[in-house]
Amino acid sequence: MNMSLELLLATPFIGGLLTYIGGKVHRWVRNIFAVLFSLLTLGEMSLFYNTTFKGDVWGSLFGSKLILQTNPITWLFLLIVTSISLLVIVFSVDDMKHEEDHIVLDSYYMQLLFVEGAMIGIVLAGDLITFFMFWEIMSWTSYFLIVHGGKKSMDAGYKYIIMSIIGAYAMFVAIAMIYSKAHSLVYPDVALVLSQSSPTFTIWIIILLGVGFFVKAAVMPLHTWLPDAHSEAPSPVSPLLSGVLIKMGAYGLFIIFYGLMSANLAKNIMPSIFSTPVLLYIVQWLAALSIVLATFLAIMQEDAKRLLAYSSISQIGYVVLGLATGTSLGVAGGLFHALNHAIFKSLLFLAVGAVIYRTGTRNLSDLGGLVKKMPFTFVALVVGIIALAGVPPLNGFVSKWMIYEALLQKKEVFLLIMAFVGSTGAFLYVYRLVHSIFLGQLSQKHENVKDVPILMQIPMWVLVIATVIYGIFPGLAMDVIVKGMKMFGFAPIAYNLYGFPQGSTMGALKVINIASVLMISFVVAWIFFLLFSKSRKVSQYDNYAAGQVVTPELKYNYSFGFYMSFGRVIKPIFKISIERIYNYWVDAAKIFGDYYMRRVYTGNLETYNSYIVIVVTIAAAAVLLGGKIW
Amino acid sequence: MVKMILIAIGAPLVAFAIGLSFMMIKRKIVARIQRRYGPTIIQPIYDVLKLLVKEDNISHGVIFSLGPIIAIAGSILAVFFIPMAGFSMLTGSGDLIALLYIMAIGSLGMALGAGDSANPNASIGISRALTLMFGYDLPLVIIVISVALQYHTTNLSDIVAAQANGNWTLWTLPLSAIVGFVVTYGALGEHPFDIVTAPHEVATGPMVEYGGKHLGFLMISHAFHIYIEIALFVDLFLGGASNILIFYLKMFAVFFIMIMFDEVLPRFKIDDAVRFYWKWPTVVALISLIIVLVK
Amino acid sequence: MIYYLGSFLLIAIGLYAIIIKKNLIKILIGLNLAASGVNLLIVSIGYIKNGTAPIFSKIGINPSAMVDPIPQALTLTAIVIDASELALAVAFVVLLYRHYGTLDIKKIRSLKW
Amino acid sequence: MVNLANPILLIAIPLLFVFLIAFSSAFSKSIAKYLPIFAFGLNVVIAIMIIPDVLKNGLVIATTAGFKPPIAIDMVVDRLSLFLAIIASLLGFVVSIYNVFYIDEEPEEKFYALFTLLVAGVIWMIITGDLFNLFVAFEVTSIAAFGLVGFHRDKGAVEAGFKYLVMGSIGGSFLLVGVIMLYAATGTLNIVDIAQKSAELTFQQKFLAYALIFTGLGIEGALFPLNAWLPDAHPAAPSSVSSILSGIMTTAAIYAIFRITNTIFDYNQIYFFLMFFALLTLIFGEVAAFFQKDIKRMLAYSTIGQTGLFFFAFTLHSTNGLQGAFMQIINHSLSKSMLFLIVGGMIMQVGSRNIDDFAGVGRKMKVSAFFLAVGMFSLMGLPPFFGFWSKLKIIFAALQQTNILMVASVVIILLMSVVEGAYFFKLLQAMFFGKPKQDREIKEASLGMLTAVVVLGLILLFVSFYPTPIIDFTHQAASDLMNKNYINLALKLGGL
Repeated sequence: MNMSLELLLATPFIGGLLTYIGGKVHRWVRNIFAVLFSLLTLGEMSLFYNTTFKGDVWGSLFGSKLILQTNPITWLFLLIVTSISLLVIVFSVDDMKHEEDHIVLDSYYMQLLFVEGAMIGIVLAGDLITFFMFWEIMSWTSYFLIVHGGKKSMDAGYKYIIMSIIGAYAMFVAIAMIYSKAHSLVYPDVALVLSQSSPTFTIWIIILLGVGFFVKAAVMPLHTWLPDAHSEAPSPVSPLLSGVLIKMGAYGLFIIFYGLMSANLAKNIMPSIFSTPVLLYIVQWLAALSIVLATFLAIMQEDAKRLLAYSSISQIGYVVLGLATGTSLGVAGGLFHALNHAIFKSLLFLAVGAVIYRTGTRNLSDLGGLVKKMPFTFVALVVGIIALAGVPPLNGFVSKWMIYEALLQKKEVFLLIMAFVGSTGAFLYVYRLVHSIFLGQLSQKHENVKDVPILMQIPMWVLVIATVIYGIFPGLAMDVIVKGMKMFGFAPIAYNLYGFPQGSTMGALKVINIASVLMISFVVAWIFFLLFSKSRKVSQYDNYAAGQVVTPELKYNYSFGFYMSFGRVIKPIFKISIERIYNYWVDAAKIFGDYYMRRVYTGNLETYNSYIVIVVTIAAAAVLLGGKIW
Repeated sequence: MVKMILIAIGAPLVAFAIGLSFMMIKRKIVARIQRRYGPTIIQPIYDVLKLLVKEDNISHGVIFSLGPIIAIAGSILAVFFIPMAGFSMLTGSGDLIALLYIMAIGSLGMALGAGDSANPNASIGISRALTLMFGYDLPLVIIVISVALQYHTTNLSDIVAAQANGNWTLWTLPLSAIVGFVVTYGALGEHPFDIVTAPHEVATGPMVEYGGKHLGFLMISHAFHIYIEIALFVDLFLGGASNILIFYLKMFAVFFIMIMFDEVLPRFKIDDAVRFYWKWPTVVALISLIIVLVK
Repeated sequence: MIYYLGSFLLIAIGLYAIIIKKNLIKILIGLNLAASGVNLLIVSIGYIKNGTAPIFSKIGINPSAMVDPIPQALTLTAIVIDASELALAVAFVVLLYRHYGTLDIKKIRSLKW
Repeated sequence: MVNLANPILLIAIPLLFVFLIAFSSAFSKSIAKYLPIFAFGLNVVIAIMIIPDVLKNGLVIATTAGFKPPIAIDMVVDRLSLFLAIIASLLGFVVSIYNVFYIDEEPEEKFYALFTLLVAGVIWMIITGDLFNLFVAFEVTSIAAFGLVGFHRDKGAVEAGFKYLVMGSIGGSFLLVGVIMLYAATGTLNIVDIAQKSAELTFQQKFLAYALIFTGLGIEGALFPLNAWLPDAHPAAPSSVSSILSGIMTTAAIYAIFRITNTIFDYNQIYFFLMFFALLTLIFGEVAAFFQKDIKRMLAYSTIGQTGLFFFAFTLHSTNGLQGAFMQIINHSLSKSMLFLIVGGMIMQVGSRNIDDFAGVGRKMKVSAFFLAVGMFSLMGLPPFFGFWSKLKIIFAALQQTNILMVASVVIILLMSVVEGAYFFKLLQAMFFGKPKQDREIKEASLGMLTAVVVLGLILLFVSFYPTPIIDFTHQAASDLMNKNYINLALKLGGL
């Protein structure tokens, strides 16, 4: 197996260019190229499945080697990146058909592949320059994807790119600080330097790098770009953003916490709370706050994609929470949840995208009753929400369970409570999603809606199957994760294909039993149900309405402000808006800048001339005073 | 093997029987509290049977019909995870944390079915049910964590075993037990938390469109539900039981006290219910949790 | 010494005119005054009292008594530059007057900020 | 056999062509259009021919009129100045092509003469080894620039031209006084010679002159607060001229400050003082650019910001810092000139300089817009474009000592980069995804103009994806400068 990592990295970029050129020939050439190259990338990636470690030097810059490397953890993220990208591209073929301007569409596919390539680059990076370079490439290419979504997406994209740049530059400072000490940015060298430098330095590095990753991972309070960007982006892009892109932040956190700075080091340089280094403990709290607050916000949304976007903030909170525990189980849970979230959140966004494709709206209160018209999409969405809510036996449950157990082992009970609350809150918003779109009254204008074309269904099928498989056989993912974590010095976790055996401090989990018993009881109940007389199917207007007759014109459905009464309970929380605080400061800075600029460049020649004279005078005076001024 | 199969078939039946018996007793007791004679004690059985064999029943679609089925399937699944008088079939396949989620399967299935009925009353009812669930979940989680920490395990069988010899959690963690008791009200939708199905407001809420065998199934599912919630309470706080009779008696004691309070309380508005749960039970549960932590 | 003083005075007056005066023409005069001051300064640097021109026009001139030739060359160049600059400036003033109808620099502020 | 690889030819040829252009109108109207292309084409060839010599010896000195330095005026080409000269010639060449299709206003031959003079002056400023010569080059450049800024002769152009003229003249006077003071103190005008002889001067003697020279060059080099002319002049000038002004002229002035400071006034404290200016320039440039409504004015302010950035890198006074500065200069020269050229083409189509009117232009002028995006990304320092490498280098160099001052500077730089990103992305966004406002038919710029843009763009892309030679070259140039190789070699080769 002599696949080179450079080739893997180059494939999507070359593919992107070829796709763009192919678009000049015919749109099908373009579509086939796009699918083919993402498939090729996936294939190349899969060759590294058994690779425990592989590193290639692909260049050098300023005396630091540029390295590409892979190990099982990167493989896990590569899997997320390449597979979701492929599915998104397949989904795009039909979903983006409405765009007439085919240049825009050509560049759209090119950017999709570029984003994929950039993310592969981030994951494969074996040094911080490579990492940072692809990080930035990812930021701007994904920006272009976001703004494909129309008028409102421009503001969202703008906010996204500005916050990304800020985050990236925070990382930049940290990287430069490391470079000044190490003169090399290869991970092992960096780790060595961090282990030898002063605690203050190390903590600063972690904070600065962390800010960059937090922005991308949308951990509160740096999340404000996400709800807009993810909801305004075109439907096929949202899964890529929500499922994959924010995982890069999680991957970055994993790298700094456990790649660049081993857990021991963290413990040595700072006090610990609940046997967690204080910095990680703060990270955990931020993640937990993200979980709870984003859940509350998601419950109150009226827009399907916005709801999912907030849910992403909340779910990424679990990932970060798990990663920051520092125990084998917690980190494994976090990594596994990253994979699971990628799967089910992509599934949900694709399902909602399918609904938007057919109905043209994503406003929850405009939809309803589509289960009869789009049964397949309904199944996909239901599987997605079950996984998201963390209900067994689907995949979201297993990873959340691992995180809970890890927190319980460490006795971090308050975090555990918050994580739980977020999860229960998820029941509320996922039910809202499925109820408002698929259940309830079918409105007249959606009478002729059909299920989506086959090309859009295939990605959803794949994800549905993946959701079930990873749910019932968590061992499949744990193989990779545990193997990878061993390289980062974690104790192995006892696991088997179906779950986790009983440990000394943790409970057991065997998802296959849960699943099979559930299936059996379901079948039994169903047979029992069929024993009795057959039901008579009635129209949706044959309904109890306190004696009134329900007619098609009447909107006889409760879907707006679904959780209004709950909204009253959590109203005090919404009085504080982080975004408003940011906007306030940005506005203040703008006014300040404007005010002073106007006073400098007055347009008056005399003023300008006097500047010159003043500078000369000051400089001359400084010299005549013997340079004492400085 | 044969024993396993027997338990597998028997456990749900026993659970159903216990739940149904409570439903029967409840009506009688309530009637007596209200100085009524009340229906005959086997009235609920009549009700269920009548509904099940009813020839004319309507359906709003597949999902509508699936709702009650999933509700029962989920309930049966949960029954296997709760140690019942020494039998615990699946506690090795999922612990307390998993159980909390497993218990939700039935309710969510039911919610799906009810939502398909396109009746606003049903939707409002579900909205309230989920909100209420969110409300009582917070204190519930806290007390579950307290208990798990107390016994250093999340395995329910181990928790029961640790309470052998009368060393009940009720005595060691009285505050948690009280909160658990209050939470059980919400979980069962009893007074004062019955706004979900309030007949005069939302015409029995999620059940509004259900009739015939569907409604019969829902009543069966409710019987399971009563069993699950109270059995969980008994296992967590009253040390479970080694034989089915003692188990039943403990459950009955809990249920009887519940009904006693039940009928004298007014009904909470839904947001008040959530506020209530997030206020006192949560605070008390937290105090209890901190006690465990410090200990 | 007096030359230095004089040249610096000229430069100062020029700068004063440039900064304080509102009239375009006066500003140009100020510019030119300053330029003249600079030229004077250059020449005075190379000046030697009772020196001769740096040309071997007849035999017997003491090279050390010659004034430094380089500053003079520089001055010539500088004067040429000043002249061309002034010409351009005057052209601009004419155009400005056409566009704005005024020579007051305070009023010529369409470009600012 | 005349050795064509002579630095003097770099100036002589364009100056010759200036006269040719001025006289050409007597024969044919249109010939003037094409002469600058030949001039700078030849220049590029000659500059490239000098490369081997410079690489071999590190320095090439050419003297005039058969005298030997320090008496004679000499042209000194080392790695740094050669590479700036190449950029200047190249830009001159490319922009000349652009001009042919861009300038349609009379008097054309005067425009071409002035344009050629401008670029010649810039090259002169870069390769001269003599302070007074520097002043002359400075004035030649300035006068050409004054004329070109006012070329349109409309209200704004005249005003901008006049203001620029007044400020430039003051700057010239200060520069001259400074030069003369040095001459008075040392009796020589050759930079290297001054560096030798000024060792025994007192601090005041030396640095009073420096203060004046710095102010004079700082006006041209757009250092805050001496740069008030720039945001007026760049938008008012024809875009091709803005491209030269922005791309290489300010850079040349900054280069002169580099050279003089590094050769003659190489004191640590002075760099600290300069850093202050650099950061102020950066802040004011970028912040002001953010508020602009006029696209060219925005780019002009952005030039100020970029100048601040590479001037900052220069004041770091380390090999890495200098290397970063040089890389940033390449980046800025190529990108910013390209941007001005593209914007010039777009303004022709849109008929306005207001940013709001540019909405949706990117969809009509695809090639232009693509290279516009490339240029902007490079300026912002987004990978994989060249600006990323240079910004990386600058920040790495700045944080070589992690003291609080440096960290604060870096924070300022990066914050300003965010501001830069903010306005560039605002423009790009409107351009690519905005809804076009007017019904005006917008076509792609003419092929000739595009050629110029594409040439620059491809060069930029090439160095972006294959930066190694540039990195090596600039590293060598930077270490030459730091090791005082300039002085040593000039002494050895020039026979001083």
